[in-house]
Amino acid sequence: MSRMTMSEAIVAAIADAMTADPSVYLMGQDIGVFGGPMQSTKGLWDSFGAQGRVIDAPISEAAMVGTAVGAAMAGSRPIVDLMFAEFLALTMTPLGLEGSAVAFRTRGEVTVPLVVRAKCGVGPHRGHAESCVGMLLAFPGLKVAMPTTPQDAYSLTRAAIRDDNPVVLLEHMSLLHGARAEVDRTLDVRLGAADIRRPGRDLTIAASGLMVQRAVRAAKDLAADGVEAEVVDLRSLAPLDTALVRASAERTGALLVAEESWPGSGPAAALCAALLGDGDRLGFPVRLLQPPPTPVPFAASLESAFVPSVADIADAARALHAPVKGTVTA
Amino acid sequence: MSRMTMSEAIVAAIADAMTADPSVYLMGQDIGVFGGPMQSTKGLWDSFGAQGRVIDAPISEAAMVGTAVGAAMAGSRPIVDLMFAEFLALTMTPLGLEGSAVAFRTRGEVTVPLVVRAKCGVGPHRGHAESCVGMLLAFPGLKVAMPTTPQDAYSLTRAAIRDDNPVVLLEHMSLLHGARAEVDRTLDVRLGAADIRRPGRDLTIAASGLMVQRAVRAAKDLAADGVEAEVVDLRSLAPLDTALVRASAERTGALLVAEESWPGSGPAAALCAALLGDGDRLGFPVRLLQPPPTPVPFAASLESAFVPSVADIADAARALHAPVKGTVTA
Amino acid sequence: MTTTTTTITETGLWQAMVEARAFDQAMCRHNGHWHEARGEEAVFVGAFAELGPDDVVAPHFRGACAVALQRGSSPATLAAGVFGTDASSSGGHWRGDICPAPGPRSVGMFSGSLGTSVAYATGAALHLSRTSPGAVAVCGFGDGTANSGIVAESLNLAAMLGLPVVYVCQDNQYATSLPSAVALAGERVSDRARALGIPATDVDGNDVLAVRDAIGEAVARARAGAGPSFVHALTYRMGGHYMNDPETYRSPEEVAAWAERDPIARLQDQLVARGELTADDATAQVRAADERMEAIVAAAKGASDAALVRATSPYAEDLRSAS
Amino acid sequence: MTTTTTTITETGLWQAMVEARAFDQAMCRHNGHWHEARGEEAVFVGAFAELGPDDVVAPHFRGACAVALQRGSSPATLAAGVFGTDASSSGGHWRGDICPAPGPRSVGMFSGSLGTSVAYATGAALHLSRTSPGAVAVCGFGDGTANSGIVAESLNLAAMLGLPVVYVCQDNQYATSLPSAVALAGERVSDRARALGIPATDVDGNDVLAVRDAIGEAVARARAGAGPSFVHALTYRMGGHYMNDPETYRSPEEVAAWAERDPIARLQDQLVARGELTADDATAQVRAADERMEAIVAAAKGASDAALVRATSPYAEDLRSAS
Ligand SMILES: Cc1ncc(C[n+]2csc(CCOP(=O)(O)OP(=O)(O)O)c2C)c(N)n1
Ligand SMILES: Cc1ncc(C[n+]2csc(CCOP(=O)(O)OP(=O)(O)O)c2C)c(N)n1
Ligand SMILES: [Mg+2]
Ligand SMILES: [Mg+2]
Repeated sequence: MSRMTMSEAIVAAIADAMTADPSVYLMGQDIGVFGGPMQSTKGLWDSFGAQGRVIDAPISEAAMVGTAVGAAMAGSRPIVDLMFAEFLALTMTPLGLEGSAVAFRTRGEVTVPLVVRAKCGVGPHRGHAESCVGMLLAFPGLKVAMPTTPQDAYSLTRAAIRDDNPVVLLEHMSLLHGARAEVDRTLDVRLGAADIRRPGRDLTIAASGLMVQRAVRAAKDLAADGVEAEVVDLRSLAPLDTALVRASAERTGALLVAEESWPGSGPAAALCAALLGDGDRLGFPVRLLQPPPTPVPFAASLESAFVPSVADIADAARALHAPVKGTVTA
Repeated sequence: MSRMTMSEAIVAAIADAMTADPSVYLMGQDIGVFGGPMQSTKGLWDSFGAQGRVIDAPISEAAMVGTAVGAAMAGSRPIVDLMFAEFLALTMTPLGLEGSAVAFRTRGEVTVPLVVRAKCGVGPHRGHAESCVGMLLAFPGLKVAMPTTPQDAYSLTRAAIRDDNPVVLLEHMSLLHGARAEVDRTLDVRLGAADIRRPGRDLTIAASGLMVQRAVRAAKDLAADGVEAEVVDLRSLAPLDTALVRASAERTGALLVAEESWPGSGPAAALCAALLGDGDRLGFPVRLLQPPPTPVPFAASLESAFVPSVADIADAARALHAPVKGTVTA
Repeated sequence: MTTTTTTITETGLWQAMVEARAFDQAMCRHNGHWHEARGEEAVFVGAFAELGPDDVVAPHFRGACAVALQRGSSPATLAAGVFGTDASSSGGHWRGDICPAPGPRSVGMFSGSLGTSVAYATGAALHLSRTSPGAVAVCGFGDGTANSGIVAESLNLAAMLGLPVVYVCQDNQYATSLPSAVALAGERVSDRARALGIPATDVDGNDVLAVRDAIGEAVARARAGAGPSFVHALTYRMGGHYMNDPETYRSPEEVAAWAERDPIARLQDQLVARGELTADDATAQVRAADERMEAIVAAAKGASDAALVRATSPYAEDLRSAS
Repeated sequence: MTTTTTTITETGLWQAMVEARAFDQAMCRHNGHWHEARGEEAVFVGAFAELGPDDVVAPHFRGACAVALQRGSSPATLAAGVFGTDASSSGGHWRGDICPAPGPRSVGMFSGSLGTSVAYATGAALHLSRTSPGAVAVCGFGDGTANSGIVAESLNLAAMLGLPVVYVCQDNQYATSLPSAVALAGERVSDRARALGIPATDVDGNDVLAVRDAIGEAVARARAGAGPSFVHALTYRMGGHYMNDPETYRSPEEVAAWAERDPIARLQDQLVARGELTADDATAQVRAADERMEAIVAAAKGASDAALVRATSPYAEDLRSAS
């Protein structure tokens, strides 16, 4: 056990995987002697650079991911550090349309074990906030994970590297260099499993990334009012753990989804579709709290108004909790 | 008035726009003397080729769309014939991330009036079925229209060309060369407005593209059993006309969404999010009928099992209609 | 350095071209969605003939089935893949025409979108360079495909990393209707590789021996660790882009002129002149190949797809546990 | 042919560089997110100096504010755009550092993703060729950006269509930490343009007069309808990639050697030698520019963003009706 930030935990998981498995290599821009954008590969150059396993790439994201798909088919387990998630938009043909389809097309005989790392989210790095997660969810076969704790950062990174499918690891810039916490390197986390970050009985708040942290804070505020919110960290945005969210909301009686991604597409919409689409009526009301359907504005004040705040989450939770439980309001 | 197929109606709308407005030009692969893939630009080369307004492009989709974004900012109203929707995945940075954000970033002072045509859908052309519509819905500012009748094909194409925002026109390959119908060249259709294709009182079936045609056929089958289904043609997938769908479903008491696109992202999920997300309980049950979350399989038998059939729609409608109206089943 | 290279005789090259054309022409008769490769055999047969099982191939889609044949795939399985029927190796999940035998040593198109396979081959070469020194990846792509951005990116990356990959531009002078003389700006597409410091050759793509020699040099360079090479092979698409192509964009005279330069007839004439083949034997072999492929493709066309099972998850683990 | 070209004196070029650096250095002092352009002024000042209002500019992000200054934007508005405060022209919606003055004649980056602006400039040139014969688009991009696929695609398209566009590679020898000598495979990046039949020149990017002349020729060619050109300007990024760049990837000696070749000092020495400027006057002008920009940028930094209004629709019609 040792204490790490999320960023350190991701690097540790990569280092451990590279030590254990020579088929793992890393490609990205400025990941060599520079140590990775925002220190995303700190120390890896010293350990693995001489082996040619930490490859500095030129600005050519489609080829970075495309070569990784080819290398993965041939037998490697590449990790591409794509720097920012908005660059994923340059890679959707090799990553989404094709790489994610190979296992299906070959009925599992040929696989593309590939991890793509991408930083996203509002926060310290002005700009590059877009996660483009809705775009990722549009391609079947692609897994998308988004850790919010150092432990999950370690365990999900390891699970992603071991997975035989392409996995995008979304790394939230407001969380990466947050508080250190103990990381147990033996702990497994399955891709596709959400987690209850805080138990509660009065309503469920489902969230991912930074919104989990804000939901937990909001839950503390709510607790002061006697409202006990259960916070579900989605962790895996594809596949989504609808079962856990549904079970929680059925128990608490209400579901608030707090998301930093755009409405209309992304985990919130996918969750609604999964909850609603079987023709049964939901036993609980659902409220989505998301930014407006616009690009992320630049100004600090606009950016912070754009993304749900702790207060926004707490207010929405109160409003959702207020009606007598079980009443149909429509 | 004259009788046209959908494909002819789209070409007519483009020809009319090019005649009326010299800032409109067309770029695409094989759109010159070849007449366009699947005759998508039939006759335009003869009328406008000599003016340099029908430009045969090399295989470079990102630059086709990228140059169109630049030309549009500078004052043109370009139309890009991208051939197949799966190639949209090559263009998401200039089209989705950037072109669609310019109006927002400049608060409407600079716009990108750009139309991207893309064929999609299961059907005669084996392969190239993917619409990638979920990916399109992930980018705020991008409009997406999908006509299902020659009249809408004409009117929506015209509206798309006149619109100051980037618009993707999804052209379903199973409908493009279908039956001819009268087209009134003076009729306006607003982007963003769904349409009731068939009125009914017992349940609502919302659909787009080929699924509209199948829903209408299913509605005829249902009528034989005394069930009157209302069929809503979404027509505009972004923005979605949630208000019309909601009003229809509130009136009929149930909503079946039949879609050819993948679950988890796309118009069905967006609709669920819009219907569900305000914290009120829905007054009607919702059932989604969609392909499984996989790529489109190749074999004819697998492909037809993949996409909802007329019988699938009718069966789902019957099951949804069966419970006593208004009962909460969960 | 691996020694997986097999040596194929000139008669063997001729036979491979004959077999390729027999399969191709049978498909033209039976499959309305086929992309005819007649006339281009010297490029893809010459380019992939000398590779071993450890080498990675990523052929251009036009001719991809011929490359699979050359590497030992059964024509019946390939044909089933093209039609998407029971006997197909993908269980009907994939278009067997454009990437007929996907595997760790055969990477290709996985949608209908051109260009990416050049990156896949480059990535496979990166894998080979790390794990199997001496092995090489050979990648074919059309003149039209050469313009897509990912090709430029991949070539730069390969040059920068010194990867063991050979790029073969199968220039049949058209991308559907657009002539490569128009679409490929500049004098020679091979200059794009030269600009990146990649050794490049321009060969007569209707001369299988010239293609084989050019590729051989390039492959040897790659095997020796001297990085990527580029071969531009000028050929001609004797048929339409697809079946029923109206071909309004070129003249019958042009087509006729290139028919005179048929790569199979050309090598056959040389072999006959040198006494390595008799005209009668050649005719008999061609007929035998045609009859064999006709029977195989016709049977494949009539085969059932009733027993195909539809996968409902795209994930590797689900697909494995289901099978 | 339009005659919008203005002629700027050599002293004017020097002043433009001084002004550019003054703004840049003030930003370095006040904005932790700034990308310093010190040392590269000769490229972007020289490349965009002679253009008229009908011409389209698409500068590289590093130096983009200087180009906007040159074209008449107010430094106070630009600074507000960089900080995203009330006085910004985008109302805080956009990062004013990388595309400071978007408009029909200034197209640039609209996310943080490099490469696309080369396509936008090419498309603007297509528009100009159809509507304003004689007008030209000039496009700057870094050595790192030159490797992205959309750049290759755009150059090919421009060459094929003979568009009036000038591509300027602002080669400051690094893409963040990756040296262009490593990342740009091949001898000279300009050979990539030559391979496409695009006339190309390599110039000393620390010599503003050489840059201006090379661009001038290229622009004249474009105005005359003779198609695109490419100018490779070799320069050096004297500062870090961004503020607080540890610069572990290069040596202080290298940085010091290039500091000797400062483009402003270089032209200043020439002007002083020729008697067109006195050393005292130069010092005074530099100080005045520095003081002016320091005041403007410091004021902008302290300005409020309280009155910004958040747009909640991305659609042009909604944004118009809202304003
Ligand atoms: C990215 C992409 N753009 C366009 C197409 C449509 N398309 C299919 S084949 C073809 C022509 C390809 O030309 P080339 O690469 O020269 O190969 P050839 O058909 O001549 O063998 C085109 C444009 C495609 N499949 N993929
Ligand atoms: C498509 C893309 N990939 C990566 C980045 C991250 N990035 C920002 S600046 C930069 C270096 C760019 O190098 P160059 O084009 O030479 O410009 P310079 O910074 O040297 O001025 C990189 C890699 C980006 N913004 N866009
Ligand atoms: Mg070709
Ligand atoms: Mg640089």
